[in-house]
Amino acid sequence: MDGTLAIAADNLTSPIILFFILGVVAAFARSDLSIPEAIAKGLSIYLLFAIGFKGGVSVADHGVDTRLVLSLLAGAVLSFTLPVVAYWLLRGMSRLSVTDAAAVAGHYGSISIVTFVAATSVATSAGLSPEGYMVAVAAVMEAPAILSALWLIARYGKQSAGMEEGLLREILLNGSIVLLVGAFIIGWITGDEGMQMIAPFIQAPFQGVLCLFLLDMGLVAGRGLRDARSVLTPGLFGFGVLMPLVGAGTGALTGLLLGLSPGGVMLFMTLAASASYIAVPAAMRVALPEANPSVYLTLSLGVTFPFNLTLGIPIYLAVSQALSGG
Amino acid sequence: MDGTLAIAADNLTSPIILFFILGVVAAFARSDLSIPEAIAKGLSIYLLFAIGFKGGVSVADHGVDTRLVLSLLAGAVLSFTLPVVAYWLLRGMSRLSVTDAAAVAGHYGSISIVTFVAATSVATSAGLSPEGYMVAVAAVMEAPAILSALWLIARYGKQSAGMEEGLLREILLNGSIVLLVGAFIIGWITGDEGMQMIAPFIQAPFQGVLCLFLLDMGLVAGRGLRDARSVLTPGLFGFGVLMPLVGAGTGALTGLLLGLSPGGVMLFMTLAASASYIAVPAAMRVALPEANPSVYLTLSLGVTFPFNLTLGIPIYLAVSQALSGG
Amino acid sequence: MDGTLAIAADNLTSPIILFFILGVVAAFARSDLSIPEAIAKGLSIYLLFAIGFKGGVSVADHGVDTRLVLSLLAGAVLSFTLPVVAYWLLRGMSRLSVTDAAAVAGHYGSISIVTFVAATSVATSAGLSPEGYMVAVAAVMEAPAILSALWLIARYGKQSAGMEEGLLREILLNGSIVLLVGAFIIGWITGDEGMQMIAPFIQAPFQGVLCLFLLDMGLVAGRGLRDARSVLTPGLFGFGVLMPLVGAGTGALTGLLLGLSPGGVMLFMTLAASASYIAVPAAMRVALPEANPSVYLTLSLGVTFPFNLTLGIPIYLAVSQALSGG
Amino acid sequence: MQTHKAKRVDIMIEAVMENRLTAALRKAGVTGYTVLPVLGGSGRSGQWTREGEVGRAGGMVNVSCIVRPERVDPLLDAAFEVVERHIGVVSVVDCEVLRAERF
Amino acid sequence: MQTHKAKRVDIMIEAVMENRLTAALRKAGVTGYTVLPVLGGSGRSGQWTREGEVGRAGGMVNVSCIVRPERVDPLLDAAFEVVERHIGVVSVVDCEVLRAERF
Amino acid sequence: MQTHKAKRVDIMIEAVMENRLTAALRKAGVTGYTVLPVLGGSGRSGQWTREGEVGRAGGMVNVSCIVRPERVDPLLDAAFEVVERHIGVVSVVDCEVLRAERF
Ligand SMILES: Nc1ncnc2c1ncn2[C@@H]1O[C@H](COP(=O)(O)O)[C@@H](O)[C@H]1O
Ligand SMILES: Nc1ncnc2c1ncn2[C@@H]1O[C@H](COP(=O)(O)O)[C@@H](O)[C@H]1O
Ligand SMILES: Nc1ncnc2c1ncn2[C@@H]1O[C@H](COP(=O)(O)O)[C@@H](O)[C@H]1O
Ligand code: NA
Ligand code: NA
Ligand code: NA
Repeated sequence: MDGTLAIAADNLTSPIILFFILGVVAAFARSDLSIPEAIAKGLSIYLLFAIGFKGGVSVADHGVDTRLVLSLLAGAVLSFTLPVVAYWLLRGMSRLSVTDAAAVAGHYGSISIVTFVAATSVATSAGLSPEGYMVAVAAVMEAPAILSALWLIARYGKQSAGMEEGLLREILLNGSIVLLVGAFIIGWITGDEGMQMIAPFIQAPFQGVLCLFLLDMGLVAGRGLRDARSVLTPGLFGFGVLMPLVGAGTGALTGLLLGLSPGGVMLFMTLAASASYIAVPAAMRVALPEANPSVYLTLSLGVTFPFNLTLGIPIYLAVSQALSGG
Repeated sequence: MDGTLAIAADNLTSPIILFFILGVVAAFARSDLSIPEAIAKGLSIYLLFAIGFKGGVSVADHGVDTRLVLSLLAGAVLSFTLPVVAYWLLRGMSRLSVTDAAAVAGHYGSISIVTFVAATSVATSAGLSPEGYMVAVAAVMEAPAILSALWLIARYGKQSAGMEEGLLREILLNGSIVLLVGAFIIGWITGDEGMQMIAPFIQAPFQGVLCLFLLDMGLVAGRGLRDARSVLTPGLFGFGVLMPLVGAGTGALTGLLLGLSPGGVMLFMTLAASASYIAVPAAMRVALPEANPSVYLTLSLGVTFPFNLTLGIPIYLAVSQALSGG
Repeated sequence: MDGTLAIAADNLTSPIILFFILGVVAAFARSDLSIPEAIAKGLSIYLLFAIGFKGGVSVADHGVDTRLVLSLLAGAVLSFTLPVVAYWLLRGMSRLSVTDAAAVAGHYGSISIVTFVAATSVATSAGLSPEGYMVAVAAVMEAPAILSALWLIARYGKQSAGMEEGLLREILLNGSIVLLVGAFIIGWITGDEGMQMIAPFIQAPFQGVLCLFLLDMGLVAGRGLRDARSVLTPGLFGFGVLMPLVGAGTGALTGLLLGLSPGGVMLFMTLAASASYIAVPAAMRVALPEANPSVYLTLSLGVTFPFNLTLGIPIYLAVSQALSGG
Repeated sequence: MQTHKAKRVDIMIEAVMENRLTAALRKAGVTGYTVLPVLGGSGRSGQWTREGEVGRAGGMVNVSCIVRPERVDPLLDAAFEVVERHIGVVSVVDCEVLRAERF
Repeated sequence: MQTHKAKRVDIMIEAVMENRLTAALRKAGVTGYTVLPVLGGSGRSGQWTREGEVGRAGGMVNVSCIVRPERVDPLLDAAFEVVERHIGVVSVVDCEVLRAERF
Repeated sequence: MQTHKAKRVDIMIEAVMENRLTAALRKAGVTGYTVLPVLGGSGRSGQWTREGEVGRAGGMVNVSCIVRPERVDPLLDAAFEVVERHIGVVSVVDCEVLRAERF
């Protein structure tokens, strides 16, 4: 437990977290500091490009096994089922309408790729070497949760949230999924040779770019929290902290059952614990326009994301190490 | 020939090509993956900055000789004359109007700087060391082809495509030419000392940036092909593949006559084989608004660029090595 | 003196200066070369991020002392008082109205962070190691000059330039100050450990990014000079060259009194000599809309910035070395 | 200079709905439209800005169509069907155009 | 399709004044507005463009508000107070809107 | 608040022609205009978007001029000469402006 505290303290004073906090503080202080939209998108493209490629190269190095395939399957199943858990928790802990609860629930089945990146970085610093294909698991977990949210509405809601023609394709061919999976496959095909070519671009500057990106996320999350504080009832706030722990628990079980390495278990926990703030919100605006975006964006980006970044990840590290007798 | 095939296969599985293909596939699948315009322009500025500077430093290292001057002259002559060849080929192979044929022809006298960069990278991997001033040849070849296209119209067309006041200056002081030539001159002046200062910026990350840029080009080319497939008659498609070979042949002869190294010959072939998709289209919109842009953009970016990238460059490498008894 | 000339010559042929000149030339030639706004802002964010962080790490390494605190104080005092000097010089040397003179004066109390970066780079090349906290001094000097300009108006002008509610917060929480100070503090907290994480991002590529940024500044400054040449009377031009020398003199005295190292003295001179072109113009548009922006932008960005970059910095280096018996 | 009566319809709509709207417009026989970027705004659902945003969920675009007066009604019907459940502001202005054959 | 009379007010103003303008609009009871980016322009104070600019001093934005006709006057008063000493162009156009309950 | 009758002319034109258009406008005595960015659109020559584009050939911009009613005709003549052979949409709207002395 002391170790966890030390890691948590270490994590809290890493430049990555501090730049996120700088962003939040600047937003609350109403500074006009901002990252242009095109640059923010450029940073995000860089991160997806880099982690997809690295994941693919690592699979090229270690080969494919049934565990990879099972992990992908398990990821999809988790992404489908976690929203149902989230939905019932929300209905118990808050007064959200069916529509809002389903929309929020969808976010928690899906994932946050930056949380995943931050966890990978902590795992590596702690000497773990997670399976490279966890990137592919992340990609697989992005979309199913959206279908799950729509199913929740169809089941419990009054209005129909019909799977509008075109939406499914839009979700599956979403830019971040395509880039992440595409870079993964290219990394896989080109392996170490490819890596040698582009390593100076995707490895050395990676942590610095991540700092800048987290500054931007802090600015956006801070702005959201500042403007939408009122939607954050204690019940909702509680959900935003409890649900990642529930997700992480499920993720830990799944990782152990799959026989993943401690690093892999930790990343599975992180994926299950994290909530989407890019793919799912966009899909919800299309399919569930009646759901209030400030509720789901504030919870996902304003509560769960910072929670995972600061406290969640050290906990998931400690638990995964304890579970594997580390 | 086996060597060529091996190089072609190697080339086809380089990350650079694979990211281009990813872009094309994403565009055809109507994914919403896209690179913001500002980022795409930023990547292009980086590439021009880096290759211009490197070329200049290499000239500082190896000194100036008459061959440099003759190469520049030869480049200008090729850029002037290739459009005439292209024009007659087009009139024979397709039913394009005089205007459209002249506009397309102009693109093939000019050059594609990314094709040049990709070829340089393949040449270097193959152990060749092309003359650094080939970058300056590339810059010289950008513009004359435009005048050639206007001359073709004046000669064979009905309407007048008068050299509107201001157009010539606009063409010659086009942003990419100015940046490429400016960085070249600065590289030349500052030499190795300058290079040491900025090498970590322009060398190590170069291939990675190129991958991202080619992803973008794949997205744009794929979008163009998707929307303008109908203009691509078999005759036009044939031209888009034949013309680069004709250009490369002329380039090979020129390079040999100039006494360039095998790497230099290969790059001369590539320049002659490649078609413009930035400077010339913009000039054509101003001077020949009646010409159909989907014809020239689809041919240049959708057919000739991918052809050169995938098959052309390995061929030019093999031929240049064979010609110099390599 | 020979040494200074050599340094000046060296400085004039550094890639940084040459890219600035390229930008100016391209703008005067009316080339369409341009850096997208988002990219220019991105480059500026990178530079602030990097120098703030490096400064903080250096303070973490060398510790805090009373000299740091006194330097910050001295910086604030200079920023408050230099505009008064500038105002009287301007009233003597030009026919600017009270409003225009006060607005221009405000710019010269504040600082140009890129001039500071360029000077740091020259100082380091010359073997000096300036105090890391000079970055914090730079941040402290950004804003007070604005208050000073408003005070000048209140004292000598007819119209009231009341300190409109909200303006003070806007000035102090200006994006560049927040990023610079934030990165400084984070660098301070995380120290060498943090630096190791992000050094490949903020150190190796730094000079290259600076070249690109100066290309952009050259383009913007050239455009401004081209369009607003007419406002530049000989008196104003003289002020734009004399005022930095006056500032530098005051800075040298201050630096010596504070007991700074030669590098620190040189940077203090540079800060005092440089004029703002981001924070102060924005504040002046809000608080003194009657002042003519082409006057202050042309002077600051078109005269003083290039003067400092080319001749000023070598002079400040020579003087600071001479003063410390170097 | 000879001008012709026309209508300019501006449809401000969430960026995620842009493709659906333009598809509906094309289906309704609208032959031309232009998409303008939007930086931010404020309405009943609060304030927003695109600064620093990575996702598409939070932004809007402005789709402008210039049409002959008799084509406004089918256009509005088509637009309304897409905008109905969504955030969106539709406005119509009388205008004059050159080169009427283009509309 | 049923439409309702309204006014569209466009206020072109320096980017540094945007927040002051929108605050004044909200204070004047304007419930909705949209901010459009501006690339450049020309006027009595010369030509400008945003290309390559790092600072905010040189740019403008366009704030568009659609309001019921009876709300135009308070809006213009509020806008004028902010624009008065500053660079800015204010124009008003008659328009028709769908979903009048939104304005 | 006192307003004055004016006309707002919007000229959508290819980005490569922007400088030629604004030069022609200045020559025709137009003292002010504003350039708005355009993201994409669709017309007889197909659909386009600026996303990922490096060159300038494919994009458009919107040049807006507010002028006194009597100045519309010379403006349209000047604009037409530039737009004639090119892609471009010109529309004119009646508007009211504050501060008429500016136009
Ligand atoms: N009256 C209005 N005038 C101009 N734009 C508006 C107006 N009302 C809403 N908008 C725009 O539409 C967006 C959504 O509006 P709302 O649905 O009311 O939140 C706002 O953020 C504005 O960008
Ligand atoms: N008549 C006009 N029509 C459209 N925009 C204008 C007009 N006059 C001024 N502007 C815009 O307002 C800015 C400032 O105008 P000015 O105060 O006249 O320099 C210009 O740069 C244009 O962007
Ligand atoms: N009726 C229209 N309304 C609005 N914009 C249009 C219209 N027609 C054309 N445009 C714009 O002008 C561009 C060129 O039109 P076109 O020459 O018809 O291909 C289109 O891509 C649109 O951006
Ligand atoms: Na999750
Ligand atoms: Na060619
Ligand atoms: Na100063």
